[in-house]
Amino acid sequence: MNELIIILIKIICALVWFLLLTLYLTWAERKESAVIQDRIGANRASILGIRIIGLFQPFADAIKMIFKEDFTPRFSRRFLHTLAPFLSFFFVAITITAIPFGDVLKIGKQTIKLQILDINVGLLFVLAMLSLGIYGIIVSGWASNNRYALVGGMRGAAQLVSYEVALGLSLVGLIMVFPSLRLSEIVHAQGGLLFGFLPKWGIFLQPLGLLVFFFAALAETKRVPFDLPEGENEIVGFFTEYSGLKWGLFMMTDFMEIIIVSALLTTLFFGGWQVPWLAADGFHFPWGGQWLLPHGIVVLLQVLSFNMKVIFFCWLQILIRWTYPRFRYDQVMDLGWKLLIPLSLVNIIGTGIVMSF
Amino acid sequence: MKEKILSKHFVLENFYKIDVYLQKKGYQAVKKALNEKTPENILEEVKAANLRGRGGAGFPAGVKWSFVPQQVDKPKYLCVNADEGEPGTFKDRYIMSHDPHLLLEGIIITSYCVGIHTAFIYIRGEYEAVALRLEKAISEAYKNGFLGKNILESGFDLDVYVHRGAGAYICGEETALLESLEGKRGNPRLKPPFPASIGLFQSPTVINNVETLSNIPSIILKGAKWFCKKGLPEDGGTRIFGVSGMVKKPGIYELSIGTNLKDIIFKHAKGMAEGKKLKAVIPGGLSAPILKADEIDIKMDFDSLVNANSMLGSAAIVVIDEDTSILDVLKVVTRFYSHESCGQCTPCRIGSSWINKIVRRICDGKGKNGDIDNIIRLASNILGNTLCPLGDAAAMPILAIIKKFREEIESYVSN
Amino acid sequence: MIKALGYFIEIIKGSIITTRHFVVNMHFHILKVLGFKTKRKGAVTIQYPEQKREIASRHRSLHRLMKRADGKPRCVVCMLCVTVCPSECIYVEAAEDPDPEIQKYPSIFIIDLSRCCFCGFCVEACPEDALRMDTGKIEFAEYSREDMVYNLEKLIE
Amino acid sequence: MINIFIDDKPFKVKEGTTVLKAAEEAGIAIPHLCFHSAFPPEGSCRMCLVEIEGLPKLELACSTQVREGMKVSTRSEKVIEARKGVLEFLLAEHPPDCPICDKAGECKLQDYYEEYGLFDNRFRESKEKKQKNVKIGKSLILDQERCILCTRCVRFLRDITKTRELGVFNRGLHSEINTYNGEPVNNNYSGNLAEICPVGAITDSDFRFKTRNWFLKEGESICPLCSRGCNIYIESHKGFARFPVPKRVYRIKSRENHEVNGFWICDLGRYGYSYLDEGRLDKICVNNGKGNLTWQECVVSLTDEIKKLHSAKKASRIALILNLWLSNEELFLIKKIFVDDLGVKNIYFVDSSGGETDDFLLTSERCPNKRGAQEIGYDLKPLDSENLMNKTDLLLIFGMPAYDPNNLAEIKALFENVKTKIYFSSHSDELCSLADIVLPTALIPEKEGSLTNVDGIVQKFLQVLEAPGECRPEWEVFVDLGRELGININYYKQFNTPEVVLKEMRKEISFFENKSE
Repeated sequence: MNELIIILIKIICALVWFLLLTLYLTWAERKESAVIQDRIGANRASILGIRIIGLFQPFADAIKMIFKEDFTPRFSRRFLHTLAPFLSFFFVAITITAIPFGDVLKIGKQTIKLQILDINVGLLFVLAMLSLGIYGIIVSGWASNNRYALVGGMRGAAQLVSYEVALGLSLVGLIMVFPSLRLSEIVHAQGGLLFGFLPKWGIFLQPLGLLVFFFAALAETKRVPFDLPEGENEIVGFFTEYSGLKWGLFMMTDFMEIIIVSALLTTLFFGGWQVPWLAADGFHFPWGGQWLLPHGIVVLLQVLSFNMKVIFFCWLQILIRWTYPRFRYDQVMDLGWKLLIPLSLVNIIGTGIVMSF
Repeated sequence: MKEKILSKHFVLENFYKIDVYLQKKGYQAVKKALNEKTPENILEEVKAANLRGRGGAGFPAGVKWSFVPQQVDKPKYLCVNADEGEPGTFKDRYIMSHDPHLLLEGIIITSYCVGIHTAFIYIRGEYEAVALRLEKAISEAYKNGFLGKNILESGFDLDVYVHRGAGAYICGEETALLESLEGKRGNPRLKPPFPASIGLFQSPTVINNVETLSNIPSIILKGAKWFCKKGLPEDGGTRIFGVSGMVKKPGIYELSIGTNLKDIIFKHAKGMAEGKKLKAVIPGGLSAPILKADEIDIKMDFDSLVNANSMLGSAAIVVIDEDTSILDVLKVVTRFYSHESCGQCTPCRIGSSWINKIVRRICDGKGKNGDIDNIIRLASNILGNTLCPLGDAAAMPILAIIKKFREEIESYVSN
Repeated sequence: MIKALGYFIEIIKGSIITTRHFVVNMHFHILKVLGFKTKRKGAVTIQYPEQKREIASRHRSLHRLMKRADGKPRCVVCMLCVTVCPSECIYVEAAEDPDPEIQKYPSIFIIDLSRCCFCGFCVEACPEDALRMDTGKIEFAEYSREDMVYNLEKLIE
Repeated sequence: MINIFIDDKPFKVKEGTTVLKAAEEAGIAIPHLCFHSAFPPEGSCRMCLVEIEGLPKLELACSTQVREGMKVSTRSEKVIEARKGVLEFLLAEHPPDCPICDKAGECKLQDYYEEYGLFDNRFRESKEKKQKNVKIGKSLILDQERCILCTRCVRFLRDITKTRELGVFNRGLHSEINTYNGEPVNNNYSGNLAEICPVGAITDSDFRFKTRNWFLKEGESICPLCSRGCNIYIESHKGFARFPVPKRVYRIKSRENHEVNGFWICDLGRYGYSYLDEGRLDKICVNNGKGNLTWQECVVSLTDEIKKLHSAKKASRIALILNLWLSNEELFLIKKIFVDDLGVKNIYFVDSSGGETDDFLLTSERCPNKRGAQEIGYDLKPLDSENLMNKTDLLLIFGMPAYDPNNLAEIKALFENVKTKIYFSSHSDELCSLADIVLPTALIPEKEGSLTNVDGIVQKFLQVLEAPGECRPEWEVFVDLGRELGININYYKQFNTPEVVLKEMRKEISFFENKSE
C-alpha cells in the first residue's frame, strides 16, 4: 500500500516537474532567442496588470490553444488524425519514467529510489519509446489527407529512422564501459574517479560517443537545424493540418523531447545526479580533506545537480536552434549515414581496443 | 519767318466769320481749284509740295490720296481727324476756332481732288465751342455756295458734317475714328485693309489731319515750289509748334519745318520761366520719346527726330524744368495710356495698366528691386506687338524716360 | 572529412557569436532588474503602445481636410486628388457656394482608407493645400470595410 | 497654288489663305485665342504673331494672307519671346481659378502656358476686381475676371445668331463683356458660347461643377433630336473603381462638319441628352406569363408566331408601327423581312410631335431619319387604328426614345384589340405594362449604323456608349429574325455588321448608291 502511494507521488512529482519544465521551456525559448537577437521577448501576458517579465505567457498560450478552433480537414481519417498527436505525446512522456532524478532518499526506515521505474533494460526502454514517436509523425502526415503533410511525415520518418541507428550505435561504447543497461547503475558507475581526481563521467570515457549521441539526439528532436519534418515556413511539414490543442500537443512533444534528450545526456554522459566528489555522506576531495553533510542535503544537492545539468542542456539546445540555419535534406542524410554511423562504429572499435588492454 | 501759312490770320478779330474771311481774299483757292484745275493737277501739285501728314505719322498726303481707287461703286468719304487728344497738342483747335474756313477750303479742294461728296469732321468732344463755331462756319459756307450742290457752278457737290467724339483718345487713331463715326465702339480695326480702300461704311476713305488739310489752299494758290521752300526738300511747308510747360511764353508758333528746337524754346518762347534750368523736352506730344537738355540742339523735322530716336508727332513741345520729378512725368505718361487704352488687344490693355500700377507703387515709396527692369521688359513686349499705334505710343516714351533718367528713377525705388 | 572539419569550426564560431550576444545582453538585463541603471539597454526593442517612436515630419499618416478661417473646408473640388490617386480611393462631389469668391465647395468628400496606399500624391497635387497627411494618426482600424470609408465630417475633424 | 516657306520648309498652299490656316494645314500649330475659323480675324489677342522675312514687325498669322515666296518663321526666338510676353500679359490679370474652373484641362490659356511659359508670376500688383458670377443666359454663367476679351462670344452673337445680346463695355483694363441692360442671352444656340470661349469665362451651368473634363471620354456621334443630324461629340464618364458616377453622359459638344452644321449645334441637342440615362429599360419584360425569356428565346417565339401566321396565309394580320429613330440599315432590314419576304402591308409610323424650326439648324421634324425612311421606300403612313382594329393578330411596335408619341391613347386602344403585342422600347413607359413582350433596345449612341438627314446626307455613326443591361441594337435582332424565319437564310447570313447592310443597300437602292458616308 505504502509502495503504491510512494509510486503515485513519484509519478505525480515527475509529471508536474516534466510539464512545468516543458511549459517554461516555451517561455525560455522565446526569451532566449530574444536576448540573443537583442530583443526583449514575450513580456506582455499579465494577470491584473502584473507582468513579471512574461512568466504568465505559457498559460496564455495554453488557454489560447485550448480555445482555438480544433480543425479537422475534410476526407481525413478523423480517428487517426486525432490519435497522432497523442501517440507522439505519450511515447515521449513515458520515457521520463526511466530517468533517475537522484540516488535514494531515506525517510526513517523507508528507502525511496528517486526514479519511477528502475528496470534493467532502462536504456533500451528509453530508445524504444523514442523511436515509437515516429508513428505519431507518420500517422499525422498520412491522416491529414494533405500531400504536403504526407511528404513531411515521410521526411520525418526517414530522418528519425536514419538517426535512430547512429543514436543506438553511439551508446554501444557506453554500455561497454559501464556494463549495464540499467540507467541507475550507469549513473552509479559514473560516481567513481578517473586518475584519482576526474569524475568518471561518460564525457571523459566516451567523448566521441557523446558527440555522435548529441548530434543524433538533436536530429531526433526534429528542431532546427534538423527541422526537415516541420519546416513550417517553407517546405510545410507533417502537422500543417493541425490546429488548437492537437497542434499544441505536437509542439509540447517537441519541447519534451528537448528535456528528454537533456536528461539522457545528463544521465549517460554527465554523471546524472552525481556531484563531483560527493559521496553519500558528504564531499571527499581528491586532494584530501572532506566535508561531511547530512543525508537530506546530499540528496538535495544530487537532485539539484541533475536539474541544473538538464536545464543547461536545454539552454544549449535552444542556443543551437537560434544559431544555425536548416540543413538541406541531402546534408541531413549525409551527416547521418556517412558521418555519424561510421564515427559511432569507430567509437565502438576504439572502445573495444582500449578496453582489451 | 515772315510769311505764315496757317496762323497769319489768327490775330485778326472775327476772322472765323465768312464775311471777314472773304474780305481777306478767302475762298480764292477753292475758286482756283474748281475753276482752273483738274483733280489730277491738284494731286500732282500736292504730291510735288511734299506735304506730309501733320497728325503724327508724317505720311505724304498726296500719296495717301492716290491710294483711293478711282472707279468704285460705293461713295468715297473724307474724314477730317480733329480728335486732337494728344497731351500737349492744341494746334488744331486754333485753326478750327480762328480760321475754320481755311480748313473748309482744304476739305473742298481735297474732296474735289479725290472725288468725294461727303466729308466728316470728327472733332474732339471736349471742343464744344470750337465745334459750334465750325458748324456755324459750315452753314455760312453752305449759304455762300461753297458747300452743297454744284459748288461755284462747277458741278461738284460736297456735304460736310461735324461729328463730335465722346472723349476717347483712341478715336484719334484713324480706324477707331471710322468705327466711332459708324456709331460703333471706337476700337481700331485690323490693317490691312487700309481705309483708303475699305474705310468708312466699307467704302474708300481719306483721313487727314486738320493742319494737313489747312495747308492745301496755300499750295493751290502759291504753288508747290513755294510751299516746298517753306520747309525742307523732303518735308515741305511750315508747322505749328505748340509750346507748353515751363517757358516764359508758351503758345503756338508757326515756323518752318526744320527749325532748331533750341531756337524754338529759347528764342521764340523766350526761354525758361522763373529762371529755371531745362531738364528735358518732349518734342512731339506725349507719345514722343523724351529728349534730355543736352539733346535739344536738333532740327525739328520728321527724319532728324527719328535719327535722334524720337519723333515729331504732332509737334507739341512740352518743356520740363529741373524741379519736375521725372517720376511724375512717368506717372502721367503711364496713367494716361493705361486710362486711354481701348482694351481691345492684350499687350496694350494689360501691359499699360501693369506698368502704371508699378509706377504708382514706386510713387507711393514701395518700389522694389527689379521694378525698373520689369517696366522695360513690359514696355518692350508692348512695343510693336499691338493692333494699333497706341501701344507703341505708350511704350516709346516710357522706354525713353527710363533709358535717359534711369538713375533718378532708381533713386526713388531705393528710397 | 576535412570539409566537415571546416564546417565544424564555423559551427563553433557561430555558437560563440550567439553565446556572446546572450551573455552580454543577459548581463545588462540583470543589471537593470537589480536597479543598476546603465546607459546601454539590453535590447533595441521599443515597447510600442506605451513607448512610441517619434514620427518624422514628412511621415504620411491619416488625411485631414483643412479649413478656411470661417470653418468651411478649404477644398474647392478641383478633383486633382481624384485624378492623381493611383488606387482610385477618393470621391468628391461639388456644390455651388453662393459666395463668388469660393464658388465651389465639396458636398461629398470620401476617402476609402481601405483602398488608400498612402502614396501622398493627393497631398502633392492639391493646389489649395486643403488636404494634408500630417495628423500623425497611424492607428486606425475598423471592424468593417464601410467604416474605413472616411467622409467629409470625419476628415475635417 | 503658291509656294511659301514655313519654318524653312516649303509648302504649296492655296492663294488667299492666311498664314495661320496654311500653317495648320502643314501641321504647324500657331497659338491663337481670339481667332475662330467661323469669324473674320479680330487680331486682338496677339498670340498668333509670326515673323515674316522682310517685315520689320511681327505679323498676325490669323489675318496675314500668304504671298508667293513668303518666308514665315513660327518658332524663332523673337516670336517665342513675343508669345511669352503676350501670355504673361494675359495671365497677369487672370485669376488663378483653374481649380474651380470647368475649362481647366481644355483651356487654351492653360495649354499655352504649359507650352511656352511655365514662368514665374512677376505680377505683384493688385488684380482688377470684376464680377465673377453673372448669369447671362438660361444656362450660361459669365466670369468677367477670367475673360481675356477675345470677343468670340460677341462675334458669335453678332455674326451667327445675329441677336447681339453681348457686348464689350468700359475701356482699357476695365473692359468687360456683359449683356445690354441685363437682357439675357436668349436664343437656341447659346450653348455654343461656352464651347467657343477659349478660357473659362463663359461656363455652362448644365455642366458646371459636375465633373472635370479630363475624366470624360469623347465619342463622335450624330444628334438624333431633329432631322438635321448635327455632328456631335458625346462626352461620357466611366466612373471610378470604387465609386460609380450618377450618369454616363455629362456633356454634348458640337463637331465640325461644314456640310451639315458648321461649328454649331442648337441648345435642344446640347442639353437634351438626359434621355440617354434616365428611365432606361434594361431588361426583357414578359407580361403574358411565360416567365423569364432570353433574347434568343424571344426571337424564336416571335419567329414562331410569324411563321404560324405566314403558313396560314394570314400575313395581313401582322402589323408594324415603326418610329423614325431607326437607322437606315434597320429600316432596310425591316422592309426586306416584312414587306419583301412576308408581304406585310400594314406598316405605320408613330408620329413624333413636330416642333418649331428656327431657320438655322433646328428642323421641325424631331426625328433623325425621316428622309431615310422615305428613300428606302416607306410611304410614312401615320397610324390608322381603324384599319387595324380586329384585323390584327401580331403587332410589332417601336417606342419613341426622347419624346412621347402624340397618339398614345390611340395605341392604347389598339392594344386591347390585338392578340400579341411586341413592344421594342429603349425606355420604360406606359405601354411596357400593356404589351406582351417588351424588348429593350439600344439608342443611337449605343449602336452602329447610318442616318439620312433632311438634306439627304447619309451619315454613319459609331457606338460610343455601352448599351445598358440586356439592350440590343435593333439591326442585330432583325438579322437574327431574318435568319430564323428561314425564307432567305443566306441573304441574312451575310449581315454581320451594319456596314455590310449599307453596302447591300447601295446595291439595291439607287439613292444610297453614291452616298459615301
